[in-house]
This record gives sequence, C-alpha cells and structure tokens, in this order.
Amino acid sequence: MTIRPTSTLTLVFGVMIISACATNNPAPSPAENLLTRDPVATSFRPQGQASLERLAQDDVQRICSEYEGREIPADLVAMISAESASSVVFPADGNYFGDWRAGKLIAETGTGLQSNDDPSKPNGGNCYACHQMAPDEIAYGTIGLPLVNYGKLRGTSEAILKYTWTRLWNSHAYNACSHMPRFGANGVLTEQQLKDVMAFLFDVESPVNKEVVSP
Amino acid sequence: MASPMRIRATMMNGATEVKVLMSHPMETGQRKDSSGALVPVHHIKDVVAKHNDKVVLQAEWGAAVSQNPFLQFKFSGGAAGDTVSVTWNDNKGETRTDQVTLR
Amino acid sequence: MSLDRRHFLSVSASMIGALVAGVALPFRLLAQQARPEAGFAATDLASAYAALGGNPEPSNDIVFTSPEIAENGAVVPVSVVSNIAGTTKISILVEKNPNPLTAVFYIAEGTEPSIQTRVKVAQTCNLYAVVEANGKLFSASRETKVTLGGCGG
Amino acid sequence: MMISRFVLAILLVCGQSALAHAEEDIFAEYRAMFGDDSPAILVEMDGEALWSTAAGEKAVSLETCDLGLGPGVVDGAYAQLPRYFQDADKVMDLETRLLWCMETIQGLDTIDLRDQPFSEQGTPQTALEQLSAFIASRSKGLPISVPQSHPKEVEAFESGKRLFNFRAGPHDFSCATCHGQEGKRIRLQSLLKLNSPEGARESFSTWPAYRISQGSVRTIEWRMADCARQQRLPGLIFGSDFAIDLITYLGVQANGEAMNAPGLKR
Repeated sequence: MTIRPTSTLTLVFGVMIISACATNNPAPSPAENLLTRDPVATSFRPQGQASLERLAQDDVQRICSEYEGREIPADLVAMISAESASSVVFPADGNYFGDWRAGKLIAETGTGLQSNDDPSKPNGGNCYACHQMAPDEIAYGTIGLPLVNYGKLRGTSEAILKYTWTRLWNSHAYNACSHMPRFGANGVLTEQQLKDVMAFLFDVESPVNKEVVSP
Repeated sequence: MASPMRIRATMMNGATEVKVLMSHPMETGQRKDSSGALVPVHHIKDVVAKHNDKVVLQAEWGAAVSQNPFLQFKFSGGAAGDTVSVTWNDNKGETRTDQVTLR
Repeated sequence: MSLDRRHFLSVSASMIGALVAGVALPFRLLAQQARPEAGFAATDLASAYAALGGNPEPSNDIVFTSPEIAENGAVVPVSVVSNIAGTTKISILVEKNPNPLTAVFYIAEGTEPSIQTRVKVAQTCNLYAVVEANGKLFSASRETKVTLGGCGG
Repeated sequence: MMISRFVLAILLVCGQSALAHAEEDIFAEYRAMFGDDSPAILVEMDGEALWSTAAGEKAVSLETCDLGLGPGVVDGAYAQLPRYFQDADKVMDLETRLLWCMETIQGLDTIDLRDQPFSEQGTPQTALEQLSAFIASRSKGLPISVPQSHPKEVEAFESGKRLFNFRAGPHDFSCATCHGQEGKRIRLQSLLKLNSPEGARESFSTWPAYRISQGSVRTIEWRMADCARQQRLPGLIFGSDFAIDLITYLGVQANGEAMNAPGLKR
C-alpha cells in the first residue's frame, strides 16, 4: 500500500486550495471556527493490518474530502488528473489480459485490507458492489456505471485497453475525485489481478460479454 | 442459562393465536468463529406448546431453523385465565419453559 | 392428550402400554422417540422424503409462502397453511441445505394446520412444505433467491 | 401557465422517482413477512431486567442514571441523545452515558466493556447492547430532538458534518462514498443519503437494530465502528469524538422523525 507522503505537490496544492478558498468558497461559518478538537487524531487505534498511518491523507484524499459534493475548481481537477495519469504503470510485458475466471472472483470478492481481514489472502476488487457486470448476476450495485457487455460494446483497441487499465489503476486520471478506489496506484490489486479483471471485462468467453436476455 | 422466551397469545373468534420468539443461537456446527474455529452444533431439537395441560403443538427441529427462532400457530378455544406454555429442549440438554396467561 | 395418533404409533409398544395404563411419562421421552433422526440426517431431498414416508404428491391445497428474494439467507420467513382435511403433520424442507429437512410440526386436534416460522436457506433453491393427512403425503414448493447484500466484507 | 406547467413537470419527475424507488426495494416482501416479531424484543427484555439489577462495588442498579431528562427517566431519553452533560463536560451518546453511569453510580469496572463493547456473533449480547435495546425501545413513537443548544453540541454537529467527507485509507473511502448520493445501492442493498434529512431520518430512527445476518442487536456505535472497518480505517475507539460527532450529525439532521428502534436490518 502506498500512501504518498506529503511532497512538493502538497505545496502547490496548498497554495491552490488557499486561492480556491478565497475565490470560490464562502468563509468558514462561525460554527466551524468553534472546532477545537482533532477527532481523527484521537479516535482510532491500530487494529489488525489497519495501522494509524492509514489516517494520514494524501493530496488527492485531502482535496477530495474538502470538495465532496461540491464543484472542484478547474485548476485542481487538471492537477489531479495530470498527476494521476502520469503515475499509471502499464503492464511491463505489454499484455493486458489474465484469466477471466480469476477476474470474476476478484469482482465478486469484497474482502481485503479491512482490519479483520487475513493479510495473507489476496484482496478482492468488489467490483459488483458498485457496478453491474455479467447480465445474469442480479446482485450488483449502482454507485458506478453499468459495465454489462463491456468488451463486446467497446472492442479491444489499444486505446480502449489503455483507457480501461488507467481507470482501474487510478480512476482520478479521467474523473478527479472519483469514488472508485485507486486499485493499482494504492496497491489494492496486483498487476496480475488487474489483468484478470481486464480479462473479465474484455474476454469474449467472460460472462460480462454474454448475451443480455430480457426476462 | 437460557434467556426467557417472548410469548404473545391473542384470543380471536374462539381461537387463540400464539407467537413465540425463543432466545437460542441455533448453531449449525458449520460456522467458524472469528479465530477460525468451528462453533459446535447447538440447536433446539423439540418444542412443545400446551394450552393449560393439553398439548396443542409439537415440533422437531434441525439446525436450519433460524437463530432466535420464531413460531406462530393457532389453536381453537382459550379463555381468560387459561395458560399457554412453551417448552424447548436442545441438543446439549438445556431446556426452557415459559408461560403466559390469557386475558 | 389428543396429540396426533400417527405420531404416537411410532412409539414403542411398551410405552403405549404405559400410556394406556395412565402412567404419566415425561413428554420429552416421547418426543425423542418420535424424532425422525434419519430425516434430519438426510443430505438430499430424496432421502429426506424417504425418511418422512415417501414422495409427496404436489397439491394446490397447501398455501406455502416464502419470499421470492431474501435479503439474508440466515433468516427466511415461511408460512404454511394446509387446506387438506385431516392434516396431522407439516414439514419444511430446504432443497440445497446440507440437511434439507428443517422442521416437522405435529398438529394436534383443534390446532389449525397453519404454521409460521423462519429458516436458514444456504443458497437460492426450492423450499418445500410437506403435509401428511390421512396417511398420505402432499407437497407445495416455492423458490427463494438468496442474494448478497452489503459490502461483501 | 408557464408556472403551472413547470410545477406539473416537477410533480411528474418526483412521482416517477418515487415509483422507481418502490420498485427497486425488492426486499419489501421479505421484510414485511417479519411483521412486528423482531427478535430484538428478547434483547429488550434482558436490558430491562439489567437496568434494575444491582451491580458494581456500590451494589446498586442503574435506576438513578441521568440519561439527559433527569435521574431515572428512561422514557423519551434516547430520542434526545447525543447531548451535552454538565457532570462530564462532554457530549455523550447513550452508550458512553451508560458507561459513565456504570462507573460513577455503580462503581463498576468497565475496562472490559470498553474494550469489547459489542458481542461477537454467536455469543451473548453485551450489557451495553441489552441496555441500548431496552432504552431505545422506550422512545418508540417519540420525535427525535437531538439538542443544539450547548456550544459543544454545535461543535459536535459541525465536526461530524466535516468528518462525513473524510477520505482516507487504501480505498479512499469516506462516509460520503456510499452515503452521499440518492437512490444508490451496494450489491442489492439500498443506501441512504445520510447527509440529507430524509436519509438521516430513516437511518437514525431505526438504530439500534436487530441485524439478521448476525442474529444480534447492534447499536449505532457499532454501526460507526463497522463503517470504519469497511472504510479500511484502523479500529474506531468506542465513545470517541469521531463516533459521537458523526452520530450527532445524523441525529440533528433526523430531528422531528419518530423514533422506531430497535429496527430490523439485513
């Protein structure tokens, strides 16, 4: 897992936040000025694999917390997108595809990195928590866009493969402050696991690309 | 020590409707606890419901009856002052009887 | 005591003798004698049926209700109402559970052949209500889908 | 004319979304089959007995505990928590208040309870869970009115509002990730928008709740701790500011709604 330490980027972001606050946001309310305590610092204890380090926000987390539910200033969007896109690591061997069966399991698995999870077991991707995928799986979430027939509808051009890999690796490259975890950038899934998920999305044999049968 | 049941008995049109909630873990023997150890099978095996001294319902249960079991049934008769009692016995030899008085 | 006759028939002769003689036996003893252990131990529907006395005949006179889709398989409410005269026994089976036979209810005279309870359903499958009346077995079935709710963690 | 057409259009849109919502709740039949027979009642009964049972060094019951409406007043108390307590100089929710009473009135050693406030699946419910179920049930039907009169109560609300958006951990999750939008679901589980009065009302009024999947009554502090776990955060400390602030934020938004706890949840 990589929580990026505060870097020179923070300085840049910091200045931008200050200027953004000055121009786009109302001054803090008197009530907000009352805040004297720091609940984050005092309210947690290390548990299992979840150490207190996880509470330290990186730049993306800090900015996205600040602007949750509000419009993010264009310059911050540009900054987050550029930074996120430039950090994507594409498969070293140029091959984007693993085993769709393994990818299906990753999409269905919701465990991994929780304080009570066994760190020796591979993390899940839990794609189904938020996305519709195989047309015959009814237990899908709706926080993310439907991905039914993902490969069938989009083909397998180099452009779409790179786009999809980037989405999985760090979704903020295309959608700053996306609610989707940065599966690659934050080390939630390994390169091989990402390839398996890619196969689940694109393989013609994958249930994702099976005919949609209307009930 | 088993916790009390909650028995509700309602007289309606010459009959008595009984709703029972029992406090019991109903372990199947297949569940693992947080340390990964199998939790031993522990479930109610039989239930007997009586209206005064008369048995009105008897049941034999496996471990797939849900935890904190619920049971609803209806028998004819029942008058204010009568009792409705329910007894369960589980596979560990624990037992519990509770009763309510109709009114 | 006006408990189901059939239930008592499975009790050993000496005990029936004791009953006739008016000797008060603890009820539990009778219940344990009557428990269809082979039925509860059966690991598939066919052998559970065999233990209950054979294959039931599907009947529209049993109103069997279970939810079409359950939010959690650990607790699935079921309701059985038998409109078959002479109903003495109602059993509930869950086809794909490790042991399909879940519960057997003995309906005493004067008790309505109507039961509500809640059962565990390990995976999407058919649930069966089997009714015994006048020595014959009847059944009704319902499919209940069991799904994954929540975050999966 | 223009205006009435506009209103009509809004009505149509709203009507449709309400319909879509009803159709989406595919578990409605399932939940309806439980009627009013929630196993939570078993835990309420245990809690009621515990409330009047003498315990601790001082061998007295909790019956003189002040839950905010005066010593010993249980009816309606839960609908007005969390609130500021002068004696502790803190905003407390029901659960931290109960521990306070156990310590100060009963002289009870609560170290173990603080460490393990919630029962493990398959083990008996803790005193805290039993008492919470009982006390919450005694606010049934009463309007939620979480106070905002003391500056510390206002502070807790404002802090909770901010913490709701706090993104952290390897998955970048905040409360808002799942509970910041209308009409979404995880798998088949409908999600409430908890930074809106509608969602907060539905949620806050039904905790504590009997959790079907665990066969236990779970409290609102448990819900906060379990959200933190699913957010991949470290362990949320029982009675911590983070927990109380978020609970206050939910409660204040829910003001006016009738309490209906313990609820029944998946």
